[in-house]
Amino acid sequence: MGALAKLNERLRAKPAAHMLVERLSIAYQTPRGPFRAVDDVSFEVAAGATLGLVGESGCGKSTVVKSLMGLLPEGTSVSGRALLNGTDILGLSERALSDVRWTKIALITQSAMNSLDPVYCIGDQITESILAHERVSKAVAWARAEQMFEIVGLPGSRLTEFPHQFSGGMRQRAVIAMALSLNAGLLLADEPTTALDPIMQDQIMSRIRSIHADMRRSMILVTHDIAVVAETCETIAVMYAGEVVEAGPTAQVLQNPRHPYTMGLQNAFPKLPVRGQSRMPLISIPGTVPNLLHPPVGCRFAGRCPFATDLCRSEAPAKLSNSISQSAACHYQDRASEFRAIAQKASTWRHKDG
Amino acid sequence: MRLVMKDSFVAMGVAILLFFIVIATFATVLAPYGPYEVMMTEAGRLDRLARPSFEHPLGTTAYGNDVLSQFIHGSRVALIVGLVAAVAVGFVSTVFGVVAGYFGGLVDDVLMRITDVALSIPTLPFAIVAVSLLGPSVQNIILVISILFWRNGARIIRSAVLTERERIYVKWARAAGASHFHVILHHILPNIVRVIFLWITMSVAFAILAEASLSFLGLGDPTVISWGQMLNTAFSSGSLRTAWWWVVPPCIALTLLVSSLYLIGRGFEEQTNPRLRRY
Amino acid sequence: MDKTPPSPTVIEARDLKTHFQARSSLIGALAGRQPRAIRALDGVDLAIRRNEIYGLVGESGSGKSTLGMSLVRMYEPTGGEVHYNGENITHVHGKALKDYRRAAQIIFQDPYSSLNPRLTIGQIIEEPLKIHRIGDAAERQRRVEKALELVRIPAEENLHRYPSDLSGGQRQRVAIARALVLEPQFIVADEPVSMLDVSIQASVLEILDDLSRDLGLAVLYISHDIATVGYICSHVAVMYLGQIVEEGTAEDILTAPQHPYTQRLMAAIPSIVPDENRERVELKGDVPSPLDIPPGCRFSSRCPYATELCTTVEPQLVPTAEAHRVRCHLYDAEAVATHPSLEPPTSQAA
Amino acid sequence: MRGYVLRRLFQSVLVVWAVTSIMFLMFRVMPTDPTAMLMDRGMTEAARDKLLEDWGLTGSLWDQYVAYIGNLMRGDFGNSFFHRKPVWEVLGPLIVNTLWVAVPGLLLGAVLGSGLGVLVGWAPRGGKTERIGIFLATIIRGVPGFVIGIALLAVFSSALGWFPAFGMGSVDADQGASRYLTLDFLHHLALPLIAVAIYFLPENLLLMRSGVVENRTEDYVELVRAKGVSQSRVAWHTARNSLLPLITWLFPALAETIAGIVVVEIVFSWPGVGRELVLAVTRQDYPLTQSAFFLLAVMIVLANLAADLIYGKLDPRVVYK
Repeated sequence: MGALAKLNERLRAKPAAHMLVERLSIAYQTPRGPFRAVDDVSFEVAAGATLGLVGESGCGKSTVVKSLMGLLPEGTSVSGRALLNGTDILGLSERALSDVRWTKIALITQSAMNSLDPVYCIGDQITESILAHERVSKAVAWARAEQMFEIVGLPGSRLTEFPHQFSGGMRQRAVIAMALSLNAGLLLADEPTTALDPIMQDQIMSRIRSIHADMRRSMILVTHDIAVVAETCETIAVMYAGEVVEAGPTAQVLQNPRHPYTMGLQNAFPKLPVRGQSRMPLISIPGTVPNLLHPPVGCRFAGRCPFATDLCRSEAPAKLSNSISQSAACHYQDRASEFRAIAQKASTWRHKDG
Repeated sequence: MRLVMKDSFVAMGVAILLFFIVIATFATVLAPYGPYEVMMTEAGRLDRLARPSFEHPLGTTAYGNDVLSQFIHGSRVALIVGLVAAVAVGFVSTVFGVVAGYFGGLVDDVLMRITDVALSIPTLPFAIVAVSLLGPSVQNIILVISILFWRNGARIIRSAVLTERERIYVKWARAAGASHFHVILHHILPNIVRVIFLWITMSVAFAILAEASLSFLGLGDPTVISWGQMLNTAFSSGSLRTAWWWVVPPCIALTLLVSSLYLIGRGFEEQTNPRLRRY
Repeated sequence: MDKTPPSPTVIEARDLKTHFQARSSLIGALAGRQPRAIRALDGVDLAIRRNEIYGLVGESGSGKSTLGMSLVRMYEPTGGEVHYNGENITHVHGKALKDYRRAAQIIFQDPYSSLNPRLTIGQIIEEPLKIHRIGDAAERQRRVEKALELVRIPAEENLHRYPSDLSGGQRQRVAIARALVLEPQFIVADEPVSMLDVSIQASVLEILDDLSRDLGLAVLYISHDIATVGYICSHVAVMYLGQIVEEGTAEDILTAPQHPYTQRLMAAIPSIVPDENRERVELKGDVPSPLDIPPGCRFSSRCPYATELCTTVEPQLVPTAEAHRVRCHLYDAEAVATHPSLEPPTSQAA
Repeated sequence: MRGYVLRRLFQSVLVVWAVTSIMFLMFRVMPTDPTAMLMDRGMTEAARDKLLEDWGLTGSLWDQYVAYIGNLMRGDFGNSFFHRKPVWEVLGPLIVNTLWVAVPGLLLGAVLGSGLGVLVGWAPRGGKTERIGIFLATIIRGVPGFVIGIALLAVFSSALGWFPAFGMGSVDADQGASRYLTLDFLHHLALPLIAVAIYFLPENLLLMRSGVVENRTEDYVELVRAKGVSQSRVAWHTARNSLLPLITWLFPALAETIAGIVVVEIVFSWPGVGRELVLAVTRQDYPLTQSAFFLLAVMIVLANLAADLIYGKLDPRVVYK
């Protein structure tokens, strides 16, 4: 058997990973005090499943990804656990991390020009990750890289080219090829299509879905686009101001949201019209995200929530724990269906402005 | 500005700079003797190369001058050359940098070709030749330094203007019908002030270094004492290896003064460059 | 609304072309090499009426921003004409240009760098009035407050704040207020919400919608997101490589797109209610460079329906219904008749 | 690629021509009269005329200019007043001496400086290593070149007596080409070389450190780290990318660095071009001054040319047209 075939077999044998995040809190140190980017977040990704982590800018979703990869800036305080196949990977030393990174968790970053080193050819950058973890020759690593290029639909001959010679869509594919190179059990996709044009976004997401269907790796997809999650992920966790406010099976959460923020997000999401059907107006959520240097005492969404009561403003609802069924961090979960009906009216959200 | 001052290095730089400014301002009061006053021993002989004593805290030179007095007076030349040259350089650099960076086109092309050539002129050799041809005087030294350093400043300020010019509010202002003058005055200059200030700080350091080097090489203004000149005299009289009290003070003073300016400059740089900022 | 006679046209582009010269080297110029032209905008016709928001959709490099910039004369067009209230302003200069600049305003995509960080909100909105020397201090103050009121930002507490104190949505509304303070008749909104969070996009779109209705503004709304266009636009044009490939009412374009490119663009929009049957053709390659435009139909290099005719003969915009035009041989009766290989794709909504 | 090199060569020649012309003007237009210097040497009338003619000092400014450029192109730099022999014979060996100090000194400074720069750049922000590194580099950067020389002399020559204080070789040393290979020569070379290296080092360190700090938060570095490669590999990526701005920055700085070499040559009495320039100025040896200056300028232009070509090799984004 050739060296490449041996390598492929060894990598194919890797199982999909199970990831359990419990009570993860992350605070960045700033001159004006700790910035609580992530607060008591829990979620679970079953082996071979996909989780969509959705939220708007500054909600802490990318911070979660960075913490799992051990990429937080030095001095950041992290608490909680992130069990990868039962082993906690938070707070590992750089040396210990190098056994986790890429062999067990691989990262698909967004395709801005900067995600690839401009002075090395793409092939070198992919083989670098293979050679760092597998004792194979450079030629074998290169052959493996060619196979990965094939999977993402790029000709292997272009491995010798440099990032600036690739279009945005091709760079994104190259980043995906790189993430696949060691067949890690868990893929973290951090806004993988944000910088791309709509058609390219769609083509890349289709590619990611088909790769996932083929390889059945576990995946966490981080995005601001709930529709992308709806099309890609089995479960969803909606983040707001550093917390998970609602989680559960994607279809359930999006069809019958229980948290007012999820409802508002749906209202605000632009949809294509369907001929002959009247459609919902686009409604924005009033107000602004609270400053996480000084988070409010009660529910963090209370300042923008049309249903907020004094209880919401004084006492934070219980944090979500890991559960398979749909759950929301809201005092009035039981009144969700009532809220849903009112939330669809634009006037509901108009009571305050900021 | 307040943020820059928070940096302890900058604070140290400012303190050192202030110290020398005070010395220079009150030089005539502080110095116990005239810089070229000849000291005599009680026996009526030239008091040459005397070790530090109560009378001459830093000893005397090979020509019987009081080192401390020369040292105190020497600070004046350094600061005057530094400040005057820097103001001249700062002004010319800003005008050229803004004009070339903002308008681009022919002015820019010409300026860039001039800097290409100017950057191939070896600085100190040019200064040596020019000062020796013009005649060694403080004014000429300042003139030569200004001729040398405006080009670097113009380049730096030009590139700052190039980034500012691409700001969307600048585009918007043009689309709203604002004149070039309005855009430069309201949108470009206020945003590059820190770069200009940084450059002026660095120019002071360059100018002081250039003057000291010229004086050390014997091309300083012979009528005014400077630190470089003190070292030149020590060097040419062969006392470099023996009379440490004569050599060490100007060496340390020059290093401290120039370093203090670099420390201040660095503080500014860390603040002006968003990619170096910590938060 | 359909019953009222059409409002007068405010801004009109006729066969508008804006080409840029690729910078050539000195030696190249001496050798007599022709500098290559980037055909960013290549023959666009478009008219926007009072009270109307006209949507312009396309991907990056399609020339939609160039069109916006050319209409407000940030670029001087290299061909064709721009008419403002019936007056040809394509090449005006000096005072006439300054007058036009007062009437035509632009709002940019990036709310973070579109406001000078060193000025207060009050100063920012007052600036256009100063540029055009309008009113005294008190009058300007009054107008600034009125403009802020139009974009629903309380003047009192915000006049003396700096842009860094505001959220992205608030900044974008300040940018709109700055455009409004001159009481323009025409506004180009170049991707005004694409950098904002989804939850606040609607507030900015709503303001644009209200303004166009209440103040009688003509608005060109540029976006790469075809879904948002449906909410505020009455007409939509789709651009590809410097040309309009399809135009019509928003209803028609969004529910029954005809051009293969528009159809693909719509299919690319993910939906909250996933539709497994949604057909998605993989397009070959990327948008060609505007330096190197393919012969024939510009979309032919990527079009799944392209035939030999498409790669040789450039299609024209042909009407397919009332107020609906498509630049595709498939909808050109004459072309279909002579080229049996052309097989129209089924429309999305069909 | 070849076309690019040829074009850059052509540009370099243009720059040299421009610098030469500036120099020409400087010497003729400045208030000091060169002929006065010549006459003071007490020459006969005929000898003076001959010298004036040799030097192309007769005729209009334009005629002089044409003659001057013509001479230069023929490699005729004229005769030194002081040494009474062709300038080329005087300067030829001195160039070699200067390069002996300059090239290894600058290389040493650049390598050590950028190496330390990477270390300081990767040190924790606001930590001890970073603060001490920046502080020392900034202070050393502020030390004038002659002070570095004096300090080295004081410590290693006077106090410790490890190295000789001046010159290029002991009095009895071999004067031929083989002298450069003797231990005695290296013994003399050490201090000036170290002085040049110290002079050049801080700028490199600070620039490299800025580059690394700017790069280490870039997305691509994050991805490299995520790949789980060794820390030195990650540092190498940032260093490799920081090298590009470093090169574009340092070579213009060469014009100023020459200043350091000139004073170092003076302090250590190292017989190089820079020292000869200063001596020639004080002796009013006008042809020699002009030529020494010309040589230093050519060195900078050549270094710049080399930098451009190296940059093209290092940055794949550069396209040669």
